[in-house]
Amino acid sequence: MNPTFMIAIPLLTAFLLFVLPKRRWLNTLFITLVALFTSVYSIAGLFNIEKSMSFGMGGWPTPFGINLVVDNLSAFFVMVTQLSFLLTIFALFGWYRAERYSGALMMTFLAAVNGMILTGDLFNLFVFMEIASVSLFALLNLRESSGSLKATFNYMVLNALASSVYLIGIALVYRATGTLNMADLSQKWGVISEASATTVFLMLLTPLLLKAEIFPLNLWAPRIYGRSSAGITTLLAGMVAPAGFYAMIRLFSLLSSSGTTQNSLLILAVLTMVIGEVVALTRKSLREMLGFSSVAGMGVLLMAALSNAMEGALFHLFNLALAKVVMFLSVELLTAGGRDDLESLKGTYKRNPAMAFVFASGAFSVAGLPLFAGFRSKLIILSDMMKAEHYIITAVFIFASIVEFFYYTRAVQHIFSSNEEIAGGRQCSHPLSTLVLLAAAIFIIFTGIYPESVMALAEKAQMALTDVGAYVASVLGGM
Amino acid sequence: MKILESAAVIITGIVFGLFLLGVQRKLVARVQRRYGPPIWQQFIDVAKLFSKSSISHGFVFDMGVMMALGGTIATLLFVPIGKLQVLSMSGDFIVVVYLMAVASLGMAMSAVNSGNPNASIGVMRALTQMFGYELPYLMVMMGMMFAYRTSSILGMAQVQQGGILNWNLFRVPIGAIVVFISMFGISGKKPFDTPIAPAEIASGPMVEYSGKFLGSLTLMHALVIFVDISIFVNVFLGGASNYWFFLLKVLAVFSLMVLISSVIPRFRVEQVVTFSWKWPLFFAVIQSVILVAMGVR
Amino acid sequence: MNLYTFTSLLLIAIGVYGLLSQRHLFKMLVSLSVLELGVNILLVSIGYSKDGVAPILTPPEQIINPVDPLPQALVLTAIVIGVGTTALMSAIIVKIYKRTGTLDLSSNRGEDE
Amino acid sequence: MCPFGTISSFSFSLLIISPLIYLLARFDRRWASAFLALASGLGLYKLATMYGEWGLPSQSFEIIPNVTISFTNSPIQWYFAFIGLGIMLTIFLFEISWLSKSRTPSAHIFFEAVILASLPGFFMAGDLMTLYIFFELMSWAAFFIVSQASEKSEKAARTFIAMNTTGAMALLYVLFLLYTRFSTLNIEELRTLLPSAGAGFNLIIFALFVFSGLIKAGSFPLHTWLRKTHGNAPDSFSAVLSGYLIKYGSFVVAVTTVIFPSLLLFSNAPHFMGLPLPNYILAVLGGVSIIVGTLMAIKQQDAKMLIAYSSVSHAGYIVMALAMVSSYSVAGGLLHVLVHALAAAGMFLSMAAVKYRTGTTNMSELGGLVDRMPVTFATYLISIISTAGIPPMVGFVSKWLIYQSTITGGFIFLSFAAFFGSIGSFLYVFRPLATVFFGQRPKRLENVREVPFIMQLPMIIISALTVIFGVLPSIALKPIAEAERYYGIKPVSFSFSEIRGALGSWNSVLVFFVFMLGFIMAAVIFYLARKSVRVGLLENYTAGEIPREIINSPELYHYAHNFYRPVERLYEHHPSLEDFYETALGENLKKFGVFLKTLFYNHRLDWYLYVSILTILFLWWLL
Repeated sequence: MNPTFMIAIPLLTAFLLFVLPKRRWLNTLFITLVALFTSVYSIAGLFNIEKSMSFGMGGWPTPFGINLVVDNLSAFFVMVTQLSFLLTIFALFGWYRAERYSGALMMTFLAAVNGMILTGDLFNLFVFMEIASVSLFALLNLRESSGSLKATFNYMVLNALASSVYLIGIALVYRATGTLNMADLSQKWGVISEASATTVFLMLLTPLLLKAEIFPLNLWAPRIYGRSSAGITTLLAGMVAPAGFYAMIRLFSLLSSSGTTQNSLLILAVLTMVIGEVVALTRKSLREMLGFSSVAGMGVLLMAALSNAMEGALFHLFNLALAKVVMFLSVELLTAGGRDDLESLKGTYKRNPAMAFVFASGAFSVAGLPLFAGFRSKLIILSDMMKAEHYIITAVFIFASIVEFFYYTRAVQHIFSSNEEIAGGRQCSHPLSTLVLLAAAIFIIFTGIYPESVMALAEKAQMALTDVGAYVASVLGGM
Repeated sequence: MKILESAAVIITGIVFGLFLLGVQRKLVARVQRRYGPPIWQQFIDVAKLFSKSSISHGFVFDMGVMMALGGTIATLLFVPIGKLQVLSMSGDFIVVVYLMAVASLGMAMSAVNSGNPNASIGVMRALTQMFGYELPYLMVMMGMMFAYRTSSILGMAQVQQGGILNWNLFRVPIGAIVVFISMFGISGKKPFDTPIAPAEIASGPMVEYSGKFLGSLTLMHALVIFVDISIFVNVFLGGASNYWFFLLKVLAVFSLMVLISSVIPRFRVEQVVTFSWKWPLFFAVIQSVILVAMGVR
Repeated sequence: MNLYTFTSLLLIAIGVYGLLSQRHLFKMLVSLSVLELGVNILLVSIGYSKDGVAPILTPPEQIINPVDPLPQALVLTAIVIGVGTTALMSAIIVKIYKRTGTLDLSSNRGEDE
Repeated sequence: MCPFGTISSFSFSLLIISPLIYLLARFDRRWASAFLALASGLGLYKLATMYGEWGLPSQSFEIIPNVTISFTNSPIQWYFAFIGLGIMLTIFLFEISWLSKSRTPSAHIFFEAVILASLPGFFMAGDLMTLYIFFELMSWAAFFIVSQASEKSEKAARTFIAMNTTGAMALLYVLFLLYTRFSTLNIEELRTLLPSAGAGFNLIIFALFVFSGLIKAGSFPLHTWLRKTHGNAPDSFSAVLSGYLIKYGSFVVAVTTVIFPSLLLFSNAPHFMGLPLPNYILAVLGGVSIIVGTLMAIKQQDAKMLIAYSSVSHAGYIVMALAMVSSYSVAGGLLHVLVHALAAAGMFLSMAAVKYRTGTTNMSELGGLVDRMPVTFATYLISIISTAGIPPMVGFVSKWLIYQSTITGGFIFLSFAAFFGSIGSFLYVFRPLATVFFGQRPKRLENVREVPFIMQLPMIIISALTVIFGVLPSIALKPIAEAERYYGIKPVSFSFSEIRGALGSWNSVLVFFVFMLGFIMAAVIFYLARKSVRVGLLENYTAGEIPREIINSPELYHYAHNFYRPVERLYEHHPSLEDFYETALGENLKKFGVFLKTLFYNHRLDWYLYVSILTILFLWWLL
């Protein structure tokens, strides 16, 4: 697949939307088609990637110009983000018509996230990160009803701060090595002395940790999750966080870092997980609970990635993203945008049984119940972590899983409570959204029973990640 | 042959049990400086009860009484009485103890089904009290069974042969005392007569019985006392090879019990439990620790 | 350490201090801009070499002491992005003011905690 | 065709068609229930044909390398599965009619189908991962069934799932410990591999297994979920919970002590009275469980909660017996599994029948039902005789075998606990008998009828089995002896009618017939005497002394509330583990969460700085 399309087509669409007639249904249809196309294109491309490929932009030879890299890893992540995006678009179809601005913003956002994943250049990564953030902020504030503006403001300030740190990091890297190309940098990384390497590395990591919602840089996240509508939260949980995670593990594999750095990040990941789960236990609002749970999920992923369970982490990322997106959307449709505290959710399955089922399958997948996708990935993570002799961290992970299982079953129990009479009749959501979400839920169960297909992808992605030589060769090979 | 022996055992149990009850009335009377009824008074009473009309409160009321009497008769057959050893070859102590529980259950069921709250309270008290006295009893027996590697009553009687000093009474003195105290509870003697307590709850479980019901329960009571003391005699007093000698031992133990109980007041119901769990249980555990640690000398 | 680097670090420090000490939203925005300015100067200062010549429209053989052009390109992009962010944030501040009637970050008015 | 394919396919096909069962139940709940009864009957038949064909290889598929979903057939597993399926069969029969009282019958049946499907999968697991997966499935399905009954039961179900998940996760952890060490989770292979590992490793494995087993079995100190869950579950499901689900825990304990040769593993550990210390400690926990369960059961006001605590006590017996790993104790423990399955199912079903007709199980609101519900009464009576361990019923046999072991081993505390539970059980089982079935009948219960025949049938089956196994325990002892032989324990010795213990032997048929003989003699004496006059319950000794208006209100005349007040008073200020777990663990965790939450809800930017600095300092200190 040609990565240029993945960025260019959405961007083009964003501009085209202003040229097209001002019809909401037309806009919606247009962006839906584009999302569908990019998704199909990326997924189809995923299955015929033999080795990693680099595409130089603008006719520059690779270490000097910007390049995009497609290998199994980046393609895997593009697939995840594309699926999240597609699900969001479809699920909100009929309930939330895209107007011109939001459609354009969403398309820009999609292009930026794809760019974040596909790029092979540090500065280009920064640019895409900023575009993604700006379009996300704009989306967050587009609708008057959406949550706390102050939370958004805080998020923006933090984001700007973290980006500045990243820029300083870039300055330092460039001064020391004279390159910003990731592959080239990985060759020249040894030039930097160890102490400065750690500093620079952490500086580069800062905005990625912020995007990937790792403690203490995730303090902004729960409020955004709790206060925003489903569209935004799914974009956050299903796209921004995975993209940040991708950039992080890419840097980890390309740039060697000290054991202390890895260990402290591991501890941060564990802290993220534990804090997220324990706080989620106390939240009464379902969206906030899901928000904290997403944060905790990112902690789990980073923890697994740093303790030799990369394959499981990638598989789990897929499951988490899918389940989270599905849950956020089904909560939105279940409550019809209304109150979402546990008490008021009692017995809502009578109102919208399909969405209740979808929520339950997402919840059980994240909680790691057998027969659901999340169980298989957790199993692999556990097994690999144990093999790497991380006994204590595994125990903490297990503890977090208990807490997680508890609050998810509690939420599902409330939704399926038969002890409450619910006012009003059935309020089914749009048939298309129902159908798509049901398909996603069934896919979750299917993956739980036959995980081989997704696991094979995760395995290939993991191979691509560890094979730094091939990555570097594909980028610099043309020299 | 077995059938004849069984009949002999049952008749012995009934006759001697009723005789013991007569002895009890006489002894208590003498202690209280009364003249007392004749020793055969109980025979007269039972015969009279069976000939009188009676009141029933339903099917379970009848069946419970039959269960009570039947269970006791069955238990009796497992206990060796001198040389009369009908089924005592398989006379496992645990089986005997639990068979007696069938009788108690039957009686409790029947009494509660009378619908009288006094009966319920009485049964509750009986069960509570049983919770108290059975534990020390069983703990001592546990030590004995461990030490002798047998749970057969006959087996325990046989190992004590050869002189009075071989009796478990002297080899296991603390245990003997504990079991002796527990026997007051089993036979419902003062201070362990809270379930009956005529002054408080109008004879408790017995309150609704009349005629043949009361007759059957009197028989049962007589048999329970006989079985109980027979076990004690077998386990602690070396049993007996002679039928009459055995009965004599039973009579002696019973008389001692009656004499003691006739001068002791009644416990309150929770006092029974606290007392039993405090001293007898303590000594029972001590005894079984000694038995487990050192065996029998 | 040359003057440019020093200046940029000073600006960054001022910006960070401003962000942490100010409660007023616009003051925070200004601090952020100062911070970004500092970072941009830092970026430019990387490519700086004393008496250097910018390699624009100069034949390659005449360049003895060239200035690295890449940081300058980067800074251009960064400035554009910074402008975009600043504009968006000002819009949000205006919106906050409209809704809550205050520009104080620490006040809880209009918040549904 | 390999007969094994069928037992795994039984599991899987039932799982796959469970949504169809849901639809069938939407159509007609009776057909769904009957269908499941038929399915469990089919499973029973399949199992019966598999008796003796031990250790057959099974079809399996891998989930992670060397870890498979696979099934095997060994005598202990066969035995547990057989009991489970049998209990499920009776429950489904019962529910054909009972479901009309359920508010969500279709969901109820659906989740019970999941439970039925997980049953052979769990018990016949050839691989520990299989065990875990079905363990979780079962907890999850049970969780939803329990939630359905009432508002209260939702909270109860949450307690249930919290504790069971903790147990399951402990199991998962131990699985991976084993897996990293031996790269296999096959039970048979682990059995031979474990002795090669060190004692410390084995101790951790043992402790974690026991932890998870005790939670599942509802044994001290992790029994606290039982009261609420059993007491508030839908009535017929309480029977499943107690009759069969807590046997999952017994099975895990059996795996730990018997299937993994714990005596061999700890042969170098310190011993107490010839028993390795880990085993002894487990047995002591079982003993404490007996005592705690007994004492707590005595003071319950609700019949179902009372039976729940009796389950705690019986779980204690099973744990204690299995922990001792001697010929008699293992036989006794395994037999006790059957005993308690039958007794608990019998008791809970009869209480479900009572509630079906009267709408309550609060004992002081009931009374005098013996004339109205004779079959229910008889079932309850037989079940409690078995629970209390009185001879003609099977309960006595298992207790007798357990005593053989505690006494010959010279375990004073364990014997004490066993006796305590046995005598205490007289007290608590008698209470519902006295207060529900006997005594004065309140006016509003005048028109209560016996439950329909289809509900009586399972109760009759259970009672009949209790008696049959009581008279001929050799039937049940046959597979048990087979199991002991299979796992290298000296099999218990018995013949058709006689059981031989270490201390003596007894003849179950003889005891039964002597008892019958005694009963007949008593009946002859009784019926030879003059016929008695039948009178009503209100006409009794005190009738003349109580004003008419009070007598006309039978409730006032029924002694049921605080039945064992004198005993209860002795320990009314006892510490409560239930509270401890809820406040000390649950509430404090929540408080901690609320505290952590404040981290995330602060607008001020300098706050972020503080948090970050603190985190960095923390990391610095840690590394």
